[in-house]
Amino acid sequence: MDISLPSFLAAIAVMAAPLVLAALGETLTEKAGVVNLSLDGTIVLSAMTGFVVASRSESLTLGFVAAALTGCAVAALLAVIGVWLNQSQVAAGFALTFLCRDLAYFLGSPYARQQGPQLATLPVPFFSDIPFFGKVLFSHSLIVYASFLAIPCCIYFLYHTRHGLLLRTAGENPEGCWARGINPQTVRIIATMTGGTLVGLAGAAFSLAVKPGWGQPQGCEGIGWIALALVIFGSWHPLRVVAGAYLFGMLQLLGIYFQDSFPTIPAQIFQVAPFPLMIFTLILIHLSSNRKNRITRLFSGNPPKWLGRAYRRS
Amino acid sequence: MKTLVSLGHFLYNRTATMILIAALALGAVSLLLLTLGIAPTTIAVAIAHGSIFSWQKFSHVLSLWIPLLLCSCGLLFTFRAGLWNIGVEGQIICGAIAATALLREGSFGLPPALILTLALALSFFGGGLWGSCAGLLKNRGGVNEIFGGLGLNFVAQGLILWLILGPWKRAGIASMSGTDMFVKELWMYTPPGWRVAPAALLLALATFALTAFLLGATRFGLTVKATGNNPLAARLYAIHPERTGLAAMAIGGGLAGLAGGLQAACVYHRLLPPISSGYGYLALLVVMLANYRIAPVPAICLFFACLAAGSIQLPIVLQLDSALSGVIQGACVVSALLVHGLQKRHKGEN
Amino acid sequence: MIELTNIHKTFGKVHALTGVNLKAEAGTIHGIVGENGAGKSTLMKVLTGFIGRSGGEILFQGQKVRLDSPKDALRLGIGMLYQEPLDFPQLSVLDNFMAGRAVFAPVEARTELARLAATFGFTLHPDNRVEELTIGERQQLELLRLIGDGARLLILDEPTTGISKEQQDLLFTALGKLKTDGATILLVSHKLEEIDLLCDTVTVLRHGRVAATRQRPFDRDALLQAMFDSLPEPQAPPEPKRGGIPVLEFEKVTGSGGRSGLQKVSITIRAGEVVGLAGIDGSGQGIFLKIACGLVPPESGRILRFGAPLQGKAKETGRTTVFLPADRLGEGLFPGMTVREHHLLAAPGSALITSATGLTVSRRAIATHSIKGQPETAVEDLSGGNQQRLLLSFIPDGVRLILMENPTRGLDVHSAAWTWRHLHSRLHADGAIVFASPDLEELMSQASRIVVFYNGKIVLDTPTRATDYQRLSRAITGQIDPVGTC
Amino acid sequence: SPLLAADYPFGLLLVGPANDHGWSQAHFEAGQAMEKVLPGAKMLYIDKVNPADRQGITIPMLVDDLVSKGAKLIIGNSDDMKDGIREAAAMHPEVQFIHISGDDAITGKSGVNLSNLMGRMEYGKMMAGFVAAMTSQTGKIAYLGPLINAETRRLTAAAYLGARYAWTEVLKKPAADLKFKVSWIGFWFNIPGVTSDPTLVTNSLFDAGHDVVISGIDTTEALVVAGQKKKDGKAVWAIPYDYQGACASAPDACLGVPYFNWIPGYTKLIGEAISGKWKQQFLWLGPDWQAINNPATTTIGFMPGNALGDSQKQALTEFQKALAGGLNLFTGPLNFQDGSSFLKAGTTATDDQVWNLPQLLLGMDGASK
Ligand SMILES: Nc1ncnc2c1ncn2[C@@H]1O[C@H](COP(=O)(O)OP(=O)(O)OP(=O)(O)O)[C@@H](O)[C@H]1O
Ligand SMILES: Nc1ncnc2c1ncn2[C@@H]1O[C@H](COP(=O)(O)OP(=O)(O)OP(=O)(O)O)[C@@H](O)[C@H]1O
Ligand SMILES: [Mg+2]
Ligand SMILES: [Mg+2]
Repeated sequence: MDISLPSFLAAIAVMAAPLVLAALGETLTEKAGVVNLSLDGTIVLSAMTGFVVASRSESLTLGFVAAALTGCAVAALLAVIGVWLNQSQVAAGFALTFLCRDLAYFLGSPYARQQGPQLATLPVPFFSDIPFFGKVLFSHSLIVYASFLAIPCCIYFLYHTRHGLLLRTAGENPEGCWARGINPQTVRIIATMTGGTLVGLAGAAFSLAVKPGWGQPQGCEGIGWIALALVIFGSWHPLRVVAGAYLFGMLQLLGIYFQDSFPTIPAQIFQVAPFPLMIFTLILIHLSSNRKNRITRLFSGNPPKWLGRAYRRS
Repeated sequence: MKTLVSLGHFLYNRTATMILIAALALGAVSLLLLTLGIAPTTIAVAIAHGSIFSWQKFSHVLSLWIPLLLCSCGLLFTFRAGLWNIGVEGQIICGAIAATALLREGSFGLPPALILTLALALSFFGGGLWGSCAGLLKNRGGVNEIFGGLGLNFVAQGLILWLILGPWKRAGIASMSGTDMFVKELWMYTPPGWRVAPAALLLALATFALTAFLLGATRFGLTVKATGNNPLAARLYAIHPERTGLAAMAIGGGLAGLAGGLQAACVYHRLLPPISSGYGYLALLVVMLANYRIAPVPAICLFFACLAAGSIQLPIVLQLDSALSGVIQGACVVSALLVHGLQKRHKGEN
Repeated sequence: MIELTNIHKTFGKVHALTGVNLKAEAGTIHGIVGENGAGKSTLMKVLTGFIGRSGGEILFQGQKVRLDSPKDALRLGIGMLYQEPLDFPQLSVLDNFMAGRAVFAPVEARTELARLAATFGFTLHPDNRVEELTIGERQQLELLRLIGDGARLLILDEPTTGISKEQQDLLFTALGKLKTDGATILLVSHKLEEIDLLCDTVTVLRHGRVAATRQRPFDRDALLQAMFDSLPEPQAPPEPKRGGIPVLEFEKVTGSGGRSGLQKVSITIRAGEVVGLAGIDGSGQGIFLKIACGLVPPESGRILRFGAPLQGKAKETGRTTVFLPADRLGEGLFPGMTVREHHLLAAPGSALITSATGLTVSRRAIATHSIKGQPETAVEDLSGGNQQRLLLSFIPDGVRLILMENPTRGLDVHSAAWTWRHLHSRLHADGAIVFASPDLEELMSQASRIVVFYNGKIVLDTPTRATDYQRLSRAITGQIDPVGTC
Repeated sequence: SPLLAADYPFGLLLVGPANDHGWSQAHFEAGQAMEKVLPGAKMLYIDKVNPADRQGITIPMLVDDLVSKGAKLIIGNSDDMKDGIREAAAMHPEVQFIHISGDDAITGKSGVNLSNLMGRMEYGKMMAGFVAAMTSQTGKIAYLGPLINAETRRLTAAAYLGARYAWTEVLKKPAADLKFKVSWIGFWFNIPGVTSDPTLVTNSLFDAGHDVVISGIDTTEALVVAGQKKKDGKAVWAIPYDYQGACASAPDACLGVPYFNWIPGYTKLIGEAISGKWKQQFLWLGPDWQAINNPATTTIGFMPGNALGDSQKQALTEFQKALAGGLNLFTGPLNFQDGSSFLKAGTTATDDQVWNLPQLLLGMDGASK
């Protein structure tokens, strides 16, 4: 199969769009010190609500809003258990993952494999005609542009706004946050819900744009775990996390091309490869960054100091 | 007398908590069903009919209970050691692969019981090996065991597919329906009218007893508990926290592997791609719902197995999707977390 | 300016503060002194609303104020430099400077930081990460932040622990300047020379109560007397034993941990010695003990135990050496497990364990160590003192080296005496006891040799007989130039 | 004179969801139709019969359950169920079994109470390949394959033969200009972490210049992607599979769908069972050439889609007539992909040779194993 480079890159951009949104959402959550392990289920559930609401109301906007609210609601439940009640965030996340996934299959069953609305491609006038970059960056649907925009927005928010700074302080040292007159609990709950909203959007990005439709399986199962791994191994920096997301998209695509390029290797190898390959690439990066050489230090970064730890005032 | 009273109090408190959790979870699910216009009672009746109202159904439930109990026992070890073993699915698969490697070769003219025993021992080692891998990744590389386990799950998934479609493919045509069946004499004995092999049932019960014994009545169990409790202090007692953690991962993986071996040897009589059937994840929920304690695990496994088996009736009788059983299982765990958290808060510990 | 009346604070069952009154005037520096655990930090945190108070009132400029959270305090211009730095190590200096401000203006903040730093003669690079700064620089940053936020009442909790002489001078100059500007400063310190140098008034806390309030000039001895429970007549210290074989040898050992780490420490401890380690918390004595028992590997230097190099393996530590940490629940015990289970873990024994196994052992240990608890009591339900007795009961027979942090903390006089009798009786003919203690009386009465740590170094190493309370308390607060053994 | 039972419950085990708009739904709807066609017949069904969706699922257990509910005949609709159905049939000799897509009735691995039923989808796939080649502007056709086995090789080859026929015999273009690419995803539907992502594969097939994708998998990703591209103004098409209504997910990009209609097969086998005339058989039914979309008579149908042009539709009708008239595309000379000879000139393939096709054919690009 021969394919032009711009088409290849454009395909990566599209496939990675939901992953970018979800991973950025989780980055925000974890920067505030909360681990939301429910991503995989949340994505499936919000993909379902997004699809069902959009097709029943015939409004894509409502579909996206519903999916975002779903993600936000699941995150809120996690925040209640993991932040407000100081229970294990990991346990809560696990339980919610499975609850959400099965809830999506149960509630969504009547709508499975129905024709539904989908987001159209909206090439940006003029820009889409630029050679190379026009195809790669400016000939997509709105949600892909949103995923592009989310990257600078997220970085800007985290590193160049007051609330972004507060969010980071809550994950770094809630006591310090409290000493500066800010309630870290509130910051953490809001950050968790904001992150959840982005994850919800990622779900809708699947069911309304990237893999339009709903069914069991929808095809977005498993992505949540990749997003979670990306955040850890992307060292909690949005840019590195996003780079990982695109790397995953590329691995998936390469798997398809390599199936042709290496006919002697059983095709199954390439079909199965992207998920474990991604996780092990990340683990490798992680392992090598333990040794302090300059290149791998690029990838090293530390978790927020209070990640996953509850805070309560004496 | 005093101990009796305090025991009574204790049981009363535990029971009250359990009832609270169940009421919250089932209440929420019922509410959901009512808004969908479905009567929760009909669902309950259908599930009960599909699980406990006949011996045949119940023996089906038991056949689900066995692997679930085995995996949960394994998780009790790892949770005790303070580790999140999310790689259970991969460990089940590796156990099944190890057992198949022997069973597919036939009986070599040896007594089938011997071969089966050997195969199950192999499955324990296969799963244990996979569990140790996650443990090693954590100890040596500082890789969070959640993601190490997840990565290994995917690898195991790839491995089993490759074996089934490649080297171990069926005579003639490779098929996703799995490898060729093992020879009949290597099927574990199932009496007529039973849907579960008595030997497997006994093995599961024995494993649970052994788990309870090891964790509750041996120095090793105490060591594991201490490690999970406070790895920092463990070293003062000449306990090697990393080694203990690795041992827990190996045992946990081994028990999951045993579950996989049993799936191959007495449920499917062959290796097939989805042999792990999500038992690994379900077992995580079981142990969380048990609040990481040993005693409630068999009962919760039974409850979950009834839900899983009974939910098959939902499409047959009510044309409803059977994912509802998963919803109930998840809701139970979430409400357990809520109830325990609220209780702690009420006591002022929060 | 600020007045605290009848302040109470309890943590569960612990009464940290009982009826504390304190008054500080504008344009003055008010010192707060007291031994470890006297309640100084707690009082200051109550004042900023960082922790809630259990009772009492706070008057600010004559007005009763709520002060329920740091937010209230900041609004009133009360700012605090905490004992454990409450900053964000992974964030930049500038981010730390700006965190919590109502407006986000990095450019303005950068110039403001530069201006303030220049005023006080500090050098801070706004883009450095805070974890790369020294403790002193982190304090400077916090101080500038507080001043930048308009704090008029500044609280400094032990600001000079772990900072260099130069930084200390800079800090004191800054404090002087602030005082002249009319700010109020509350200074918590262990170091009486600082109090002498800076303070106008001083309040001594002891066991959560005000033990004394003095105006300058201060009588040093009277302050010490008020700070430490009692300065009883020195008992006859144990005879120093000479010529025993070396049990523990440190040669230029450097390690990190605690506030100051350990810096090129050399010492030889011989059989028959009971060595008391003195010093302000975190001056190096804690990490010394951890390195000695093999829990923490040293960064450099050579360590011999019983004449052989230390391998740093947990197994070895078991039979010949024990370590009893200060943070009992955090480092020494397993919360959620029972007394009996601890006894089982501490002593080798049968592989099988029933509910009866070890019961007699545990009962006997409970009896001989007068532990107020049952074999089935969970350790976190024991009182602090009983947790310590429990730890003591783990010391197996035949142990040659006993390493302890705060061996009698929380024990009443009676059981402290018992404990020491017990410990002395356990002293192996070829072994030694090394303990760290904040309690001078304990050091003087139990140790045959006293080693004082300051900023990670040994500043005094003396037979107990050859020293006295005054000399020790001065050494502890760094008033002796580093010298070798006398 | 059929002795119709007053009440004849039969069980249907579906591998996927009953509403999958694909393989399982086609069976489900045929089962529903039986209730009308055969008086007294009553369907009991269980869907998602696979261990991934249902823990510890085994066919014998489900058969027990259905039998206890009165089922007198059980249908298993997946190749995966082969072993289970065989086992269940041995356990319930009094119950009749129909296994779809297996061959136990030929190989004699099972008792007489088990028959096999399959449709000659080769014809459907030939028509799919035919309209694909007739429509393609680039001459590059792609086939989105599931996993590699004899059945899928056979169907893929049939699609290729249909396309080649259109290209060389109807359009009179040189065979070498026709590119036919097969890309396997690894299973009948997408399982993240286990299969390639069909959405991604289809996208890259289109990106690489193929303009018609023929789907061999059970779900409709290929058509959905084609629909998306079509909306963006690209000239691309897709041909879904399995289910008559499959074009619905993107009608404007759909050239048509080759589908299974199980009604005739069910009617025959269940009808015989009801009337006590059951005999073991291997039933491999083809299209009703007289009325290819007649639900009562045809097992393989081809439903033209909205995107199929009029002239192409015309050509398709001609092609169907030719097939009905005995045109056999499995006629030599035909070579395997590795160059070895499959059929000598003038010979035609036997059913067995087609059923057990060992390799793809020369001219097809993609893995054979
Ligand atoms: N969060 C807490 N929970 C329980 N007890 C506490 C807490 N904080 C302090 N305490 C207890 O309150 C008492 C006073 O502690 P505080 O930190 O005020 O002492 P301090 O005078 O500052 O001592 P140091 O000189 O060591 O800093 C101590 O007994 C301490 O153990
Ligand atoms: N968290 C707890 N739960 C249950 N009981 C507790 C708890 N903490 C302490 N106790 C019990 O309360 C009693 C008083 O404890 P406290 O810590 O006040 O003792 P204390 O008087 O300070 O003793 P000591 O002098 O030995 O430190 C003890 O008997 C102890 O066992
Ligand atoms: Mg203090
Ligand atoms: Mg006490």
